[in-house]
Amino acid sequence: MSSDKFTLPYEVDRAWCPGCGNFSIHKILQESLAKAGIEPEKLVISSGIGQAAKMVQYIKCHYFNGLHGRSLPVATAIKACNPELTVIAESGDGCTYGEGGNHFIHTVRRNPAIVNIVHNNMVYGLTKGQGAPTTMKGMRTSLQLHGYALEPFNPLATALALGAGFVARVCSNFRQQATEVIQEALNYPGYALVDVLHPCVTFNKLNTAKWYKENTYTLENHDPSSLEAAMDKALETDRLPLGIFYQQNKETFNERSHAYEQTRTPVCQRKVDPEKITQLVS
Amino acid sequence: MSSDKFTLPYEVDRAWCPGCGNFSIHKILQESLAKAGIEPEKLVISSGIGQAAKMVQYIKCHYFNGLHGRSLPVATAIKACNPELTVIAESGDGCTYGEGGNHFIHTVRRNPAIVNIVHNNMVYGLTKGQGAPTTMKGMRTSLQLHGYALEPFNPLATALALGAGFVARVCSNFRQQATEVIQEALNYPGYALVDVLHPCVTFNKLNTAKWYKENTYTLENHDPSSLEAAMDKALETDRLPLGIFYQQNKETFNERSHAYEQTRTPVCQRKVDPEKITQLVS
Amino acid sequence: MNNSKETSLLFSGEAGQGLNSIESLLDSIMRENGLYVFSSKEIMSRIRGGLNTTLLRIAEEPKGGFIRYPEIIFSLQAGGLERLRDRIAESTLIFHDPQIEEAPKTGSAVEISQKEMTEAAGGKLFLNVALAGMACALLEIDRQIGMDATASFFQDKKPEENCQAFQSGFDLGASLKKEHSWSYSLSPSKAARESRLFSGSEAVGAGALAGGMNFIASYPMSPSTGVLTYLAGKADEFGLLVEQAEDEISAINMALGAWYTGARGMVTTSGGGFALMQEGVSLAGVTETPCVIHLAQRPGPGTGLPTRTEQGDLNLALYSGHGDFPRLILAPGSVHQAFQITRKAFDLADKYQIPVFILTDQFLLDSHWLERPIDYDRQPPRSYTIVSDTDYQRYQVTDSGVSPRALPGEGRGFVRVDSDEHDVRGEITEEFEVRSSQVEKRMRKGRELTKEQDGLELYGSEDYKNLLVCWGSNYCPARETIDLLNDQETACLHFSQLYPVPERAAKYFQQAERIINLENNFTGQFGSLLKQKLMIHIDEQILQYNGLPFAVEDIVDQIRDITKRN
Amino acid sequence: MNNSKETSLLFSGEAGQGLNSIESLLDSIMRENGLYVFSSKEIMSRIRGGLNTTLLRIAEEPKGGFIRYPEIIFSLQAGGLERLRDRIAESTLIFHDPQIEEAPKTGSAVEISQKEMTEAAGGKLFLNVALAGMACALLEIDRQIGMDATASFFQDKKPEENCQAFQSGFDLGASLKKEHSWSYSLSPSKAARESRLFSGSEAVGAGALAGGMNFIASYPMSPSTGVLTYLAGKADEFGLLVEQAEDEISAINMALGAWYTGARGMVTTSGGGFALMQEGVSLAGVTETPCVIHLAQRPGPGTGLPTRTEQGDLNLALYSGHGDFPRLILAPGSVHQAFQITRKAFDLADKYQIPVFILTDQFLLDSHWLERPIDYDRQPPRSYTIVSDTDYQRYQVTDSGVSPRALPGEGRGFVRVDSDEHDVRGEITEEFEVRSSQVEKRMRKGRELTKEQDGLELYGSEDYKNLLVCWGSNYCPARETIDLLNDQETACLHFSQLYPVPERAAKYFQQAERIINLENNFTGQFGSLLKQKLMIHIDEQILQYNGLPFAVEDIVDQIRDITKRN
Ligand SMILES: Cc1ncc(C[n+]2csc(CCOP(=O)(O)OP(=O)(O)O)c2C)c(N)n1
Ligand SMILES: Cc1ncc(C[n+]2csc(CCOP(=O)(O)OP(=O)(O)O)c2C)c(N)n1
Ligand code: SF4
Ligand code: SF4
Ligand SMILES: [Mg+2]
Ligand SMILES: [Mg+2]
Repeated sequence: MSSDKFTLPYEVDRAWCPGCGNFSIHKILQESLAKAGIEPEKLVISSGIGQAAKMVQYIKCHYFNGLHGRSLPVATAIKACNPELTVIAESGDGCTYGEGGNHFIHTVRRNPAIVNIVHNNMVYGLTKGQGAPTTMKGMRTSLQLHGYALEPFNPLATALALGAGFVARVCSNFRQQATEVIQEALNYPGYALVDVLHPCVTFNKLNTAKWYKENTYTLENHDPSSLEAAMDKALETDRLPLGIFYQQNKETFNERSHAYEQTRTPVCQRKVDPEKITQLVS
Repeated sequence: MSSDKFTLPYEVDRAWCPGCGNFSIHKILQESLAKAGIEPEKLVISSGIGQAAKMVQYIKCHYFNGLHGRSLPVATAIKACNPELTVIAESGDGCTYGEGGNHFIHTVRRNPAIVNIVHNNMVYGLTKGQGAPTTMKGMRTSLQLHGYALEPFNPLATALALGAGFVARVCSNFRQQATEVIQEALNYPGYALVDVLHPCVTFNKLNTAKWYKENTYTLENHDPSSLEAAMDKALETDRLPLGIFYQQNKETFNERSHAYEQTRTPVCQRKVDPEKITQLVS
Repeated sequence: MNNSKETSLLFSGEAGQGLNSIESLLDSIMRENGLYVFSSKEIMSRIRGGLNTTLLRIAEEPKGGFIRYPEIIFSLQAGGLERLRDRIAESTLIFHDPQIEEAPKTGSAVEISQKEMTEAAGGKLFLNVALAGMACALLEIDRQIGMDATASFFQDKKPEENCQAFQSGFDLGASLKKEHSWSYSLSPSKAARESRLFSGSEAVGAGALAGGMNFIASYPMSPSTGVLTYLAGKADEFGLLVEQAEDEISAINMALGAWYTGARGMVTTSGGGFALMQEGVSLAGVTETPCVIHLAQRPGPGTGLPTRTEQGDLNLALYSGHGDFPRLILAPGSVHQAFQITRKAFDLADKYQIPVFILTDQFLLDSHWLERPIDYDRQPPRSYTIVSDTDYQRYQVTDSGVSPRALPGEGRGFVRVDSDEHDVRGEITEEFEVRSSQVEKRMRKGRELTKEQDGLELYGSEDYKNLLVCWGSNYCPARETIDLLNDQETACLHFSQLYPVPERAAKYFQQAERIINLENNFTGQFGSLLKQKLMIHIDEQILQYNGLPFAVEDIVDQIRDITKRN
Repeated sequence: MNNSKETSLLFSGEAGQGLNSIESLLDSIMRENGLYVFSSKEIMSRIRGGLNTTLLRIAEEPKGGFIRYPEIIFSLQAGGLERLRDRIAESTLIFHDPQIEEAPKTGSAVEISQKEMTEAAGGKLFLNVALAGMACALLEIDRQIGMDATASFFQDKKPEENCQAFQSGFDLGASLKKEHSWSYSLSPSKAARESRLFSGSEAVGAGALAGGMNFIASYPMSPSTGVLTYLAGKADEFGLLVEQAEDEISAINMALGAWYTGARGMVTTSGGGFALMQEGVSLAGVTETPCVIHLAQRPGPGTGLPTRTEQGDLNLALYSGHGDFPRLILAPGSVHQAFQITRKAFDLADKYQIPVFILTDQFLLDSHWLERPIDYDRQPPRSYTIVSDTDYQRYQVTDSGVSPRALPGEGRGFVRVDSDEHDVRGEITEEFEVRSSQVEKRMRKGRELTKEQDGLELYGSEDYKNLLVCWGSNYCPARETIDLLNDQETACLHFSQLYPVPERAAKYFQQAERIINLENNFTGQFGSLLKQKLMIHIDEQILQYNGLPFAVEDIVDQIRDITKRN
């Protein structure tokens, strides 16, 4: 059960700043994939654009590194057309909750069996430090000179309000927990949101490793089958709870879809029967 | 205090089906506007595209009848540039929660002082009856022949999760309550969401006037200052509560914006001082 | 049209008065009766009320163009005749109810009483069927054929009442016909009886199925929704996955995700929705993921006229997406072309790994044609994908520019696709040489594409002096124009492939003394493209942009004006 | 460039090694010292690591083009010289550390020890300043001027340590210079000392302020973000409302909302972001709401090369939005033009109620020029709006096509704006005549617009035979090319107005025997537009699409090749 099987057979220069939380997430991801028993040949990661989205380049797997904000629709379709693949949608907070916000809310409702890993550094990294939807009020950035002013986006509470079945938050600094949670998400049959807090050492001087240590705690004695308890915890912002907030099986997109009612053949393998066309047109 | 002042001085052919709930909403809106003491000359309604969005055409006021899904950014900017105007963003459920979903979630966070009236007929009316984000599971439509399969979008719970300060639901069939709530929303200083349930007699044979009568009830003994209570009520789907779920003043977009810190002059009236340009470039 | 081999009917009424049923019912009665029919509608963007019209051309030979002057008008709603004032000829027969509206100044008006007809028909709900019956009587259609068709059309919806209504109308029509000694009868044929009725939407949808389409994600938007609805209806039979996306951006990204797995994805949309897909088109371009985009045109800008027709989005498709990359733009003009071209679109998208556009419009999609059955060769779609080996490179540099496409999970290689500029392995690169070589590789596919020369049809005299150029849905009206002109001097050149502009088109232009460009838009977008690519000079333009399709008579008149002028 | 009046320096290193500080510091030292400076960078899309370069051209006269062969190279990071292999001439002086990388095959290499330099400078953090000091010594810059500039540049960030580092580098440079008897000295001038340093981003931003811009909503995207950041920094001083939108769709809709109230709104974006704004552009077109769009180009398709340069989005701007409507596309080529044109954009957007585009690119925006102060006439922006009366009609049909624009809340009329086709009052219409008259009204503004003829500049001999055509940021390199060719046969025609194509351009082409089109894209987009609009024949194209700006030497070489060939 080695995470090496996801390591590329050649040296890669990972285009992140030294000390960036993305390096830990890289390790966490490869480990949880290995622990979940996934084979690289059956894994597709769909990503958007940003520092987080570069992850796919450094893992031995199939990937579709698409547009900023659009990792989810691509991932949804991949899983819908080929249910035999393990599909992850992975990108940054800006990508997933900002540009891609509409897909986020509707993907939750759709409930495809994919894992959505969101690198949440509470800032726009690749474009050099503007505020992100999750940026904390008051943080000064290159654009928000007097401090970021909007209400921070609460991805967990939003996902819960929309009926998500697996909602979790981890932090790159707590590797073991993060690995376990992502492994769990990989085993969950449905849309699994894992919001991964991580430090951006270059542009976020507020939410540092130290800050995460002081301002997070692990959920304990928490009942992940209770929506109210999950929502209560999700609305806590004083210190941020880590762990699985909510877990409840729900009908997935493919299960609901009539396309898989009569046959389980993946859509991508279905061929048209010329006989039926003849009936249509002649 | 007559709602006639919002009536156009000539006959208009309202392009709705006989019996459509939009006719009631039209009356409700004119009445609540009049009761809130608003002058037509100071009122702008921004709308998208759909049956609901046609409303602006039938009211004596300024309007910006823009694109499908985009009523909110237009409304936000209008209010931001000219705070002296009363600004309403009004459109259908598909327009606001579907195509415009990303603006919906981020406008809540931005909290501009506008009223967002969403005509929720749980269907796409103008395009002839496809499922909308709020369509109930199982309803058959021209596209969803086996019944609509996605988890219905819960606008109230979502808005609450995102920190909205005024969240309400009314129904076109209960005119007095609807008028009161919209009047309250017009007086609320911030983003006020009013989701207006209404029958679409042509395409929604499930959520009829009778259905609304049987499946809604008025909130009573409810504390609109409690977020938990509001969220509990918002998550109820057995019978849908009507009324103001949550009301709590919050700093508005203009209040937060540094553009209004030094001067209250509307942005739209600000002129550049050539002296300052000289300093910049010579 | 004063043509003894044809009759045309126009019904005017409000949304909700059952014009669609009249159209469908009469379409099938005519077929049963062995007469060709073409029907077309112009409707307002509302569900009830307003003023819509449905035009039916019934003929001994297939017809396919919109016409200005119907022979017989039935007006059901106040304001209808006023709105039709420019479409009434001296010879037009007009059935109108003086209780509802005045008779028009021109044409020969015949009074009918809606009240009486409604009573005879058995109620308001049945008035439309009575009108259909009346029309049948005027055309000397066999009563029994009409009755049978009515019974089967309404088999789940009060068949007896509807038959009775049909009868009542037929009786009235027959007695009026006798009274006025009108004669509109046509000779039926076996060929017509063996023909099939298609709408443009159905033909596009059936073509997609024949092309192996098995995934569609779209967001409703007139006039593109018909294809989506049609395919939703075929989903179970053909094992399709049909998804209503939350917006158009999602739709095109889903379609690309589908192709990535080896499925064949499609989106159907209209101008405003397509505008939102532009970044996705560029994504298809850079990742070399195939994609088929059905772009159903309607008049813009902005929301424009949602339920009407225009050919205004060619430029949008042609230049959609940022950056340079190859694409193919096809524009069928008939139901046969719609089927064949849509089918071909899937093949070429897969072969070249590019976005392929099918440009249609409201006129083509919403009209119905009784046509000979479509030539279908039963060839299953060819797949161009390969099974990867461990050394697989998604963006291998090849002479043709096409890199073999493998699928994730099939084979031992990895399929690594990137929207950033990438090297052969699909990894982000900032090497200048690699960038240049990948740009050149992609663009080489465009050069290869020009070999797929098709989609050009000359109609009319080979010795033409005047060449009428048209594309897409102007196919039928333009050909009919040539027939009517019948001057041995004018031919029409129809393009169903717009881009790359077929190179062999040049020779047709050389021969022409006068090039007349026909387009349903303001600026003559295709004409501009021809100017740019073939360096030709366009002498005259016939343009229209009011939301209506071209009427054949109008084209004829304008060409006569032009040829008279100089 | 072997030119006695100029020296050029190139620094190669990774992101995080302080190349930006070297650039800014040297820029200001050169100005203080009375030398013109032009600096330009090419960087990778990452925050730390990779390999970037910064080029500085220091000269007695203003220079503005990118060059292939710098005179002196400082390489700080392994791989730097390998990456620069094509940019080293025999005469290039290269400072390199043999511990880090090998000396290149060409050029004259001088060994330095980064370790020693770092120690002398006082630590890794200060190595960049030491290099700046070294460069100053080589150029015989006054040491005190360098020290003072360093102290003021780092006034909040360890000024003493930085000065000490500067000294250490200066000392090393001075001793090497003496040892090798290099001579790179230049004569300072008062004019240079009185000039101002601008980046393209600053010039666009300042032009927007001069144009009365008071609202900007945008979403970050390289290379457009510089303008947004600049304006955010000016927000308090100028009373601007600056908002980071949730996406580009929101941004452009907000900008339209702002203009609707009478504010002057702007968006700044790049290809992929702009692709998402297309429907909004169409909305501006149909509602006749003014809008200014700064489109900062970078190489596509898709995500492409985010931090690099290209001129690939002209077609996207030209045909953006569905349907036909008028627009104006401007493309400045210098900081002076960037200021004036952006300013003018606001005026013309308001005057014609249309979307106005400012097309720039990464090269223009991120480069710095020391230039004479901008001519600014202190004229406050003119407003074209009116105060409405009760009978106000937003879409009044006028000869010019421009309907007087009133503002909501000002005056007694109602401002009713609609994205559906509308009548004069702004109400939805389905009348065919009204539709046609509104289309024609809107398009008439396009005709009027052609009167605003500007944005065309000929440079070089009036008796040219060869005409080099260029637009936007190729202004400086093309002019320098003409200077270098100095053949009396070649002139350059620069367009800063791309659309409508200035009509008076035609006469310049008539005279040319050979038209050479210069564009930083694959297909020659502007050349195609010229072909289409002016029916000219383009003889030769000089195209580049690797992500780099044109180097002046490369243009010269290619023109010489072309003129030699035939
Ligand atoms: C349509 C579009 N808009 C904007 C961008 C520019 N862009 C690239 S990455 C990014 C933000 C990245 O932030 P986030 O998603 O939080 O990722 P991070 O870099 O912080 O990991 C932006 C705005 C883009 N590539 N495409
Ligand atoms: C970009 C875009 N996509 C799609 C459409 C087509 N469209 C017009 S209205 C509508 C749905 C209307 O539904 P809703 O907002 O619920 O309003 P209703 O008609 O039900 O009141 C759609 C999909 C459009 N106008 N623009
Ligand atoms: S900018 Fe921040 S998120 Fe990006 S690589 Fe550097 S530290 Fe990590
Ligand atoms: S379709 Fe439905 S929502 Fe639209 S007007 Fe008719 S009843 Fe009302
Ligand atoms: Mg981030
Ligand atoms: Mg609706």
